[in-house]
Amino acid sequence: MEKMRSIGLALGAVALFAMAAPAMSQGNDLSVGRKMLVEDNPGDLWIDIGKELFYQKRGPKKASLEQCDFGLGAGKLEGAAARMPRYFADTDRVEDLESRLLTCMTRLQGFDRKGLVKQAISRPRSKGSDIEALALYITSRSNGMKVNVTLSHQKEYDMYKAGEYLFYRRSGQTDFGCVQCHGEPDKRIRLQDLINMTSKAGAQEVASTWPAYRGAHYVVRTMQWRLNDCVWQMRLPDLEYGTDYSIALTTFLNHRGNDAVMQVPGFKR
Amino acid sequence: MKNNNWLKWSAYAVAGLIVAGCATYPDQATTKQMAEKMVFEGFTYSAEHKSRLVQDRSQQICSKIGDEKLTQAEAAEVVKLARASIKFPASGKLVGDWKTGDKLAHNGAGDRIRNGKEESRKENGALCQNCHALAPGEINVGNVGPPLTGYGKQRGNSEAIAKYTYEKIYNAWMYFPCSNMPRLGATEHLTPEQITHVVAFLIDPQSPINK
Amino acid sequence: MKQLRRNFLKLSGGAGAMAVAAAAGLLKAGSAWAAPWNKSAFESKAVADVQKSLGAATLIESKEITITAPDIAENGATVPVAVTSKIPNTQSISIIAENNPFPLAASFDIMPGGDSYVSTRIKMGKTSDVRAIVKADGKFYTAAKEVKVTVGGCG
Amino acid sequence: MADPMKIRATLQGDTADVRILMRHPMETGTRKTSSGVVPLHFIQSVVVQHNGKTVLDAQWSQAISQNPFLGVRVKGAKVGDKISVTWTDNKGDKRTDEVAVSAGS
Repeated sequence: MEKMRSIGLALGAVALFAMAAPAMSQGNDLSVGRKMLVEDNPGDLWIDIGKELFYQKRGPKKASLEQCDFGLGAGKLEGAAARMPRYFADTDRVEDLESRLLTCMTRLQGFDRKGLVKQAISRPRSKGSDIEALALYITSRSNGMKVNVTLSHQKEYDMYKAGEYLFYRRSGQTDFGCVQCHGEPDKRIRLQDLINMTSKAGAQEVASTWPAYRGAHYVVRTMQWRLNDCVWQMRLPDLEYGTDYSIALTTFLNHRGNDAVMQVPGFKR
Repeated sequence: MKNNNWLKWSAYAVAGLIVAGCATYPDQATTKQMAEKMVFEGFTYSAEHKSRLVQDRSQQICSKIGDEKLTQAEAAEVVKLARASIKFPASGKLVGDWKTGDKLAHNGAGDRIRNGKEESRKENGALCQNCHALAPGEINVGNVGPPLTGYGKQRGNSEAIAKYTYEKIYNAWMYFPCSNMPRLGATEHLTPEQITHVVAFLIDPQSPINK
Repeated sequence: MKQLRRNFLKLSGGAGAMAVAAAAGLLKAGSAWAAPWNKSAFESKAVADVQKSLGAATLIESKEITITAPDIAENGATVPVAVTSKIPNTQSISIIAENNPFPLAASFDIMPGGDSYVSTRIKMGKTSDVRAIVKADGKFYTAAKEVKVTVGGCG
Repeated sequence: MADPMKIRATLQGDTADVRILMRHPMETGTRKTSSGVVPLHFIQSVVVQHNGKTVLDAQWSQAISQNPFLGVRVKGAKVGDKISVTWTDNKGDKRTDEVAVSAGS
């Protein structure tokens, strides 16, 4: 059987070398446009919007988010996002930035969780959601700092391992796990580059560039959105916002992306 | 009283272990149990769509973590299951219309679910363009899979090639166990008739892919 | 007129006063500082008509114009385009996406003190030449660069 | 209410490199949603001034991307000079923001 596999692989390899230079590599490649876009990122416009939302007294309890602990103490934002997901004793669970926001917006501000979740991912071309702007503002307060997702609590270890398992777990119509698209260098779906998340550099790119401005949607997108859209393309059912499935994958990727320098918003085509 | 103290002590001991940094990675079985729970609690789905989360035997085998290799026995099982899955079209004809196949190859839609509803399409696309180079000079093509440019030119359009190509699309794992290629026929993403059109697109000398 | 406008600004404390002035109806929206919007040029569907509306009877191909844009745009909704003109006395730079329903995307009048460089982002429906028309010393110069547009995503 | 712009103006030699981001829907008038076609709504004019003197007078169509970007350069600038930007859209909405030129790196 091993033999059969290698014959198949050899056949594939022949075809691959026949076309070794894809159309892309000639002339000015995609990096020219990308550089122009990322230098002046409209996503920056949402940082101040998020900041205003953060300090405003909002919700049924008319409270700001200043009492929210993102892991470094209430209201301490400097470098907090770079260390998430992490374990929180008050909820006894590992939370990523977005699920932590849900926790604080419900507990401190009295918002209804269902309502928040429903609006968390905004429509393309809209003004964006509160959570998107808040997540960007809070993450921007880690800009220039290194990603440092530590595993010290047992639940953080558990999340990391579950995330790894899920990264490789194949199911559904397309037989896809994450690794089918994100396991090799220099791959593309159509023209879109796929990050090789099994490499250190790839995981670092993931860990340090979300939230990001999505050019095609004209809004700021978050990691929860990214995962949501991936599983949609994988033909899986609706991924619920802020659930352990997504937190596990984010823990896995961000921990492996440690030491990347945070720079948000990213710019995604 | 004594008992109580002992309980307290052991509780401290456990807490101490964690604080002292003795938390560790869970073993494989525990990881699997936790992660599988996350899958079924992480999605909203109907009874019909639950099947997309449940792994079949081949998918289980093919979900190797990290660099773990497929064993020979596992590869053999995947191939056997794949061979058994293949259904041929009622007509018996394996080569359809390349023009229809061309359209299908460039169609990346179908079967996606949002808010519990499947996107409404007349038919599913064959998704080829997402991952494979197609006609010469086409730019907007992926490279996750090998290029298919000149597929028929290189291999000809004999009956054997038609059958191999049909089977390869229907269930790629019959030839490449656990490859990245979706088992498009076996998962019922494409119908047998649709696959015959894609076969034609790949091997017909008139097809742009062979120009 | 120009002098008058500047004096007015000085007197009323600069740009911040503008909103006040507008609210008071002192300035007609858009007309106080900006040249009138070139309706006929922007509503032209053919490149030749755009050219006519810009007042360019003939165009001179020029290597002194640099268009910076990607060969392939990943997303036609946001295509970065920058134009630099090294032609002396450049007065205006217009950016045209030839295959768009309304080809003229933008027109920049450059005043003394402004540099003959502009950078922006345009929407492109399909693969097209992006053309720059530069007016300098009353003459019109042009250059073009093809930008391939692919449909993003997997839809 | 129009949202504030984000303007960066940094000195490079004697030229200020000015980069402006604006938040605006830039509707083409052809986009359909469940509640019908979204009407044409776009920035028509952008004026850039250097210490109160107009250096760039731009006219735009609806083909400029949503949340527009504009990059320009102003000659003869010094640190602390005022750069102001005003946009006006086809509905008469307008917005002015101003920054001081900062030293380049």
